[in-house]
Amino acid sequence: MMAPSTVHFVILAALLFGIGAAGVLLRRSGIAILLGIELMLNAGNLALVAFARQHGSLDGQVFVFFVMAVAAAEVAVGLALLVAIFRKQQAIDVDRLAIMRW
Amino acid sequence: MTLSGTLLSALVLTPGTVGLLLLLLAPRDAKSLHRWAGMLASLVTLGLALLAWSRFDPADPAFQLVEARPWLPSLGISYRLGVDGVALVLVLLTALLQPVVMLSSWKQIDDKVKGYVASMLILETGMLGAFLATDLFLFYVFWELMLLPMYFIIGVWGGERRVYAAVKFVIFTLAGSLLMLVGILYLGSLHKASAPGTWSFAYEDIARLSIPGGEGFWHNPQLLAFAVFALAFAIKVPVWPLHTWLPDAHVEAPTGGSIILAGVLLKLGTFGFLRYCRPLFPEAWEAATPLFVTLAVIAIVVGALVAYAQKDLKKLVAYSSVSHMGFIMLGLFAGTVTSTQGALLQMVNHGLSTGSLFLLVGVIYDRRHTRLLEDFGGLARVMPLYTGAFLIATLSSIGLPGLNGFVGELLILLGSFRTQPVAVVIAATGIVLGAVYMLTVVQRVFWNPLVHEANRGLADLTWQEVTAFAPLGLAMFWIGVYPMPVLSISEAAIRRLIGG
Amino acid sequence: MTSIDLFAIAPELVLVLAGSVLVLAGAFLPSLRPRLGWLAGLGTAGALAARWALELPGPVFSSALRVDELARFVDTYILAALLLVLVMAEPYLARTGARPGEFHALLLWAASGAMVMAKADHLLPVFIGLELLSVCLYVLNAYHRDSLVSLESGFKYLVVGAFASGLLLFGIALIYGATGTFSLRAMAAQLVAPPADATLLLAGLALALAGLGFKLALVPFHAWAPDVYQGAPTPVTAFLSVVPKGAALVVLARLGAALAPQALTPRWVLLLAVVAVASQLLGNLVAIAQRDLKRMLAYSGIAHMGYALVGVAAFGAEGLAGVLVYLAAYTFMNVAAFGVVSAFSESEDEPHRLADLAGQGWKRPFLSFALAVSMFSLAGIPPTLGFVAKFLVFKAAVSEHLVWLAVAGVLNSLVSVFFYFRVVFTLYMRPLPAREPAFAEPWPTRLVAGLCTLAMVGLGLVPGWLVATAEQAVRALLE
Amino acid sequence: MLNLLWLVLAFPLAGAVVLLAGARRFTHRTTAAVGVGATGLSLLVALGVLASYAGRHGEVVTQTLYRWIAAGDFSVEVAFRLDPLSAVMLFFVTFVGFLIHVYSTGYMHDEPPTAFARYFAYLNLFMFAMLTLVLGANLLVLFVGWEGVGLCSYLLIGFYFEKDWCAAAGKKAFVVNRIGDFGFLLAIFMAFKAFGTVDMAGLQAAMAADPAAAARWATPIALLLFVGAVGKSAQLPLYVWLPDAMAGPTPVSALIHAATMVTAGVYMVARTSFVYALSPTALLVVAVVGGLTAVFAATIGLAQNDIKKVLAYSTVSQLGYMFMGAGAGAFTAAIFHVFTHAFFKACLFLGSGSVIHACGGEQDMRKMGGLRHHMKATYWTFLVATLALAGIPVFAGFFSKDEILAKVFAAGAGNLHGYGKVYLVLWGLGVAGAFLTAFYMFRAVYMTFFGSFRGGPEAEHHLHESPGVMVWPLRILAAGSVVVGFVGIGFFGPRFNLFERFLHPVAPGVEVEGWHAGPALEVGLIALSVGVAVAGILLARRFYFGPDAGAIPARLATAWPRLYRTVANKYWVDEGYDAAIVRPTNRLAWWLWKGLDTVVIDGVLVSLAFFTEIAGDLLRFVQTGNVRNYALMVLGGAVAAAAWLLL
Amino acid sequence: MVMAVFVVAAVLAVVSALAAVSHRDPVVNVLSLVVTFFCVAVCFALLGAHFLAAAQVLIYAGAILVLFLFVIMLLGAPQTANDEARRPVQRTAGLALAAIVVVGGALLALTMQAVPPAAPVGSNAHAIGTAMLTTHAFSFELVSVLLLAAMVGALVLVRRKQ
Repeated sequence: MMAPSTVHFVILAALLFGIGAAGVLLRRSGIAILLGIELMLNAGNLALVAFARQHGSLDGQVFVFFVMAVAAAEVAVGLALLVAIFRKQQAIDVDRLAIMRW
Repeated sequence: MTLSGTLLSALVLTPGTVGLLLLLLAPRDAKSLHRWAGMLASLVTLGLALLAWSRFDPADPAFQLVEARPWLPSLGISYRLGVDGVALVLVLLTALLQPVVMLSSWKQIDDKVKGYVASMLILETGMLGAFLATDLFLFYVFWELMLLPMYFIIGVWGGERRVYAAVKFVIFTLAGSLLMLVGILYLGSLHKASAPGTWSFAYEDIARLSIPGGEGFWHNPQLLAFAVFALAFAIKVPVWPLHTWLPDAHVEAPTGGSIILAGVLLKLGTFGFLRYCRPLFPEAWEAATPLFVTLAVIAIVVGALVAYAQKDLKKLVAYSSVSHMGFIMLGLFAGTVTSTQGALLQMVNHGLSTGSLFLLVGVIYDRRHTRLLEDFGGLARVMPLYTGAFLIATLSSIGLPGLNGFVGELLILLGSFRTQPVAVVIAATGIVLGAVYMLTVVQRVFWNPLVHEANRGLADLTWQEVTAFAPLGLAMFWIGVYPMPVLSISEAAIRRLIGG
Repeated sequence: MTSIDLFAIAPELVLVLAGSVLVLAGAFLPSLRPRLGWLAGLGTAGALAARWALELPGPVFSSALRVDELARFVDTYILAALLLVLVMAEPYLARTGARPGEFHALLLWAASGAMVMAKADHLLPVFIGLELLSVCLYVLNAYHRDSLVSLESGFKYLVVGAFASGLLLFGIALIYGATGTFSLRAMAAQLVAPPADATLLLAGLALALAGLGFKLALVPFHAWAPDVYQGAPTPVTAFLSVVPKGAALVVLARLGAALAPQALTPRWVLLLAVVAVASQLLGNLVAIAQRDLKRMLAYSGIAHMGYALVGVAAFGAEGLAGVLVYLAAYTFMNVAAFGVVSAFSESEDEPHRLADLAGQGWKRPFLSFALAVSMFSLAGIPPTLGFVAKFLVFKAAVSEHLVWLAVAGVLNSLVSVFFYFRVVFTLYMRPLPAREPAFAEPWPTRLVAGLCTLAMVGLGLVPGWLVATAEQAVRALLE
Repeated sequence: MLNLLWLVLAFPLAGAVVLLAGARRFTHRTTAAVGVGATGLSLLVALGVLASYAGRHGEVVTQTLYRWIAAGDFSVEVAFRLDPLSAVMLFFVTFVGFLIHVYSTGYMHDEPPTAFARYFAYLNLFMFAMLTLVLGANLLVLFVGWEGVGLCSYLLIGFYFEKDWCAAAGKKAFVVNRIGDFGFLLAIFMAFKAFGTVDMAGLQAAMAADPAAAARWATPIALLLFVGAVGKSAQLPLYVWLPDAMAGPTPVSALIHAATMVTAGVYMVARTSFVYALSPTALLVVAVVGGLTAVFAATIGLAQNDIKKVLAYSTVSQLGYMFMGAGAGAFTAAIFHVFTHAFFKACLFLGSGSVIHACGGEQDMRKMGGLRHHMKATYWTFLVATLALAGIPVFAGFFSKDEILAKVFAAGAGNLHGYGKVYLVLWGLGVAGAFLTAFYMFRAVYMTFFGSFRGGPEAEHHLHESPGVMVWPLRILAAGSVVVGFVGIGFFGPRFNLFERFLHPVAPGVEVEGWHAGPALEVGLIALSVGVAVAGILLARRFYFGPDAGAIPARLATAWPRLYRTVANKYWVDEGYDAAIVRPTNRLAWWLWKGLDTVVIDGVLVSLAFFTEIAGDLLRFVQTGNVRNYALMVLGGAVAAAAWLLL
Repeated sequence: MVMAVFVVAAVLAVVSALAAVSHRDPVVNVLSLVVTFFCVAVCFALLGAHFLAAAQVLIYAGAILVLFLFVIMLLGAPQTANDEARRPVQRTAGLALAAIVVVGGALLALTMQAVPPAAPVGSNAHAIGTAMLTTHAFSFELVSVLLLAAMVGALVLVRRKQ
């Protein structure tokens, strides 16, 4: 049995990325959307690490570390926003957030 | 000498500067200050124009009193002014009409006077600049600079449908000029692609280029470039069938706006054809001649017929412009020196005659607040001076010998007959039709019984109105009897432009 | 890390520190609150001064950043925009009673993020700078948190923004996979000869384009813009409409310079061109249908980034210089427009209806004039800076044999006349309504409007310095 | 003295300017002094000039004032040319013009001062224009005068501008003339294109120098010039304006629409005879149009009741004779008829003016009658002029008309250019016309001056002879109608025909070769034409004189009602033009405006704008407000971009 | 062996990711995501990035997702109604696009030449730490600003009015 190659990891990353994107696109819940985004970022991370190994460089791993921080920041603000919206609307239904359109 | 170095700048910038200063500094309600400032600026401009004339050497076909300052050197753009015979004639016309406009608006415009005067002055800078610019970029800037003041003049001080007219004016004008911008860019890039490898928009540099031709239309750069320039100018002229903005703009514009519009703005189109299309794109010009001659002839005949169908005096005069501008286009595209000279002279003539017709229509509109032919009749009885003035303008417009219009039309048709005999034969019917519709106006407005009581008490021309008309009327006679001063200014320049 | 490195990022340091001070002062010195704007301004001015006082060392921080003329140009642009927005924000804060301090701090931090993006020579600072900018803007958009509209705007920006970040990240990963490095300089060195198989690289570029396209609000990544512009506090909208765009365009330019995608496939230029034209078309067409000024300006912004993208598509010294000038022009036009628009509404919560402007041209000549000039400039009418900018990008297109792109651009400009001139028409050619709206004309708004007008007309008439600076900046990039 | 030629024109022009400027202040006396004075001075100078010219027979004297227009290779000067032809015209224009000015001071005396001044200003201006026309040394200066007289005619026809038919008549005159001018202008263009000059002498020289080109261009140029002449001289089919022109004051009709302006067409043909001489086709066309007009107008004259209308149709008819003569190549004969016609037709019009004046403005002959008792001088002068017009020997018209008929017959008999039969038919028409002329003129005389007054007692009470200023011009003109014919007696051969000898150098005429009328034939022809004239007079006497005056015509009218109505309504030509040209043009104009401009062109543009707006309106619904849609677009865009780059 | 671990981790990651985005209960979503992240951490480890694997578990599973849970509890575990299907276009297009992304990404990965990976650079935290504080010092500083901004921002958004 051979060891998994970069290709395998990238395919997995693509799968996770697609699933995350589908979550964003298909869910009405704000929280689910944020989760989907986290999943997308994680997929990116996976790809980065896979390529880092491919190229034999550390930069990819360092990048991933920073992405984690970024993701944390985004989540913090995103959740804060959801809380603020919930206070105003008693819901976090994205479809109801469509006052402005056309 | 030092004066010569800045004379044209002074000429171009004086009105606009005064206009801006008025806008920024003058108190809002000092109406007579605004009026007098506008008048004074116009007169100073006229003086400068005359001074330029006195410095001008008619024998020299090149640009004179040249000024050139770098502006955007890395793009080959410079602030370049220069005057040749063609430009000088039109500059003089502009400078002459401007005080007339100021006078015509003296009483008529009583609301937002400051804005009006400033718009007019800035407009004058745009017009003069467009005539005098010898850098294509600068030309374009001045060309567009005319747009905004005119938009305001029509839109703010105009008649009932002013907004529609103003927007139509803007859209039409921009539709042409924006494409022309691409054409200008293309010419500049050609210069860059040619030997020196630098951008340049200087007229003389561009004129030295030979623009590649090609098969068909879409693969013929010269024809395409010509087309975009021609479109911009054709809309301005306006060439049939791009003319429909004109009647609306004229009808809705205040008197002063109509005078300037007819008197000068339209000339920028024909000026553009002569100054840019002809020398820069000789082969394309050749190829397009049948088309434009046909359109010119259609404009002449259809314009006249439609004018004949009008019930509104101002609209009628507007359509007559379409017809008259058709003559000018015919003269330009017929391409002989004689016809081109005629076309240039006719630009002046049309400015004078149609300008004064608008002036006079404005006079009666001020008094009666109607322009419908059916509301008048028999005015000769109550307004003899006015009748006389109108008659002179009419006769000038229909080309009666002894007045200016005749000389222009004659030269156009005579010169065109060599190359475009068929077109001339059809165009000459325009002379008949011109008499038909203009004399119908005279008959229905001035002759016939005085049936409307409202017309009985109409006052004749005031001294202001007489003063406004007088220079135009005198110029009509002068050019009709002795047009040589005008013709001799431009001969050399025209020969150079058309390579004759 | 050397002292040179720190000097090189002195402006960012000043901004970040000033931001922190503002937060602290806002929290602990309530009496200072009304004056925090001055402090923020001071910090921004200091940053600006620092940028011009200190020399440009080129690559710093192990080549993570490149502090060159291009960076200076963009810094100047961002800081100038920030200054104007700060001035503009004063009446807004006074009117809504929103808390200063954090507001200013977030603006300053966002600006510093944008500045980092613009000088990053490495994809890591690009990504983090972009996130810094985004996170600050998520909050700022929702800053008026009593208003659901503002919250909605913040949330929409966040969802689409984070989604686009995900795409960008994946794109970066792919680029990394193709080249093995995040350093743009190293990529350029590697790509001197086009690689045999550029699939990965191009896929990465497409995703990166989506990420940056979101910031630029290019079609089809534009959809957030109208809602966010409309809902966000007006000063934030003004900031949002100019600062991120400059940063993103410069990143795009740097990416283009490093990866030379136009050399990889002819389809790249065509892609940009199509996106540009689509943005222009959609922006202008839909703007016609808008009656809310902020929303209209959002669509107008979409169209304008389409024009600017023409310069990127044409690339080369001319195109990029055009883009830079375009950014400068766009800043003045948009800030002036938003400044006046926010003054011409009775309260921040109401929609900014076009109809409310009726007759104001003669009632409030100064602000109206500024608005009119900015409309003309947006429409690209000479002698305004907007015209010069359009001229430059179209010139680049023609010069690169993309005449059709220039033609499409000018035709779109024609369409835009419909709605830009409608504003002018409403200002000057409609009568004042019977119930005259009570608009205030606070001095900061007047100041902003005046400065922008001066810049639009002055630089429109004498664009030499601006153009020369832009050209110099681009030279630094392309050498 | 010859250098003062320009003064002939300057005086009337100055008079016109002064009068227009002072119209509001001048009294009748001042106006009369200025107006008549200017013409008088002009006449004096003209006589002086002619006197000093008399010695230089056949010479062409040119006076160049200044270069008028020069553009490209086209150049033209303001120059005047005195040669025999223009000398003749100069003489009678100033002379008749002066008399009519004098007459007008009496006729127009009831007008208010302003109108009076305006009238004389126009009249002076007319003199200026007519003299320009006559003296112009090149086609362009001639054209200036040509249009100038048209303008004055327009202004004077519409002098009573508050009457709408007067205003309409003025416009009609101008417009119809313009149609002619259209041809004239084209002729000028063509001449310039072919020969590079519009100068009379230059053109003649150029045509002589290049016979091939001359042969090629002569016919089109001549025909186009003739179009101009047809308009100005009221020939078929453009004669319609002249009868309406009678709406103007009667002296104006006398001066402009009888004596001078309308003959300009004939003058122009003679002036450019060197072109016509080269073109048999053109000559034939001229002759045919002239001959047809002569008879056609005469038949209409039969049934008119307005005294001025009768004279107007008679003018049209006489102009037809002139063209017929010119068309037979007898330019001098044509000009001779112009010359004599000026005198007797002016006399007739002024006489009719005197009658109208007496009848208080009434122009309908059915309301006149018996006036010879009340106005002797008018009657006698009118009668003399009528006899002249009818072609009764001794009177001027006899000589000139007979000369024309003789030349036409000669052209027919000599088979000129191979069109002999046509010319013979024309001659027959001419003779028939002579009969009709005599008939309708004496019909007028009988209806007006004989019988008893039919205008009611009130009007009869006011009948009176006109004042001296009106009568004396009548007398002088009547005298002229008697004597001027003697200068051109052709019967005794060319040697005695002073007029022809005088004109020969400039308008040599086309010789009919190989045929010469013997004296017997000439006498026979003369006898024939006199015979038909007398027959016409007698028939008129039978119809309109005596107790049952008018009964026979009335019977005839009832017998052939349709014919009568057709003739009385002038063959419905005006109505025909209205239906065939005027109304279709109106409709076309309206359609071009409402249909083409408004619906088609503006429709296209407005719908473009409309679709733009609609597109915007529809596209904005892409903006659903739902953020998930936005994300979808972002992802879709990214996928599409990647696909585009990779596939 | 390695391959087996990878396959198990990958399958588990995908399954739990599907649960994370599709289940209606937010708590289930979050907990599923924890599983996914844990599997990703396993992958990191397989790739030699042991430090990152640890960080992934700590930061993501330990911190971020806990934050999610807090918020969910704070908001009372809101559930969305079962009308997700009401937007057929969005649903279909979204699914299709996601599928395209997946398939496209996989195809893209397959185009890569099976180049043997370079020698592992070792997974020592030291190397990463050094890089972070030297080569990437600037980004490190910048991220601190970012976190500060996020903190202040979050505060601004949820702080109760005084």
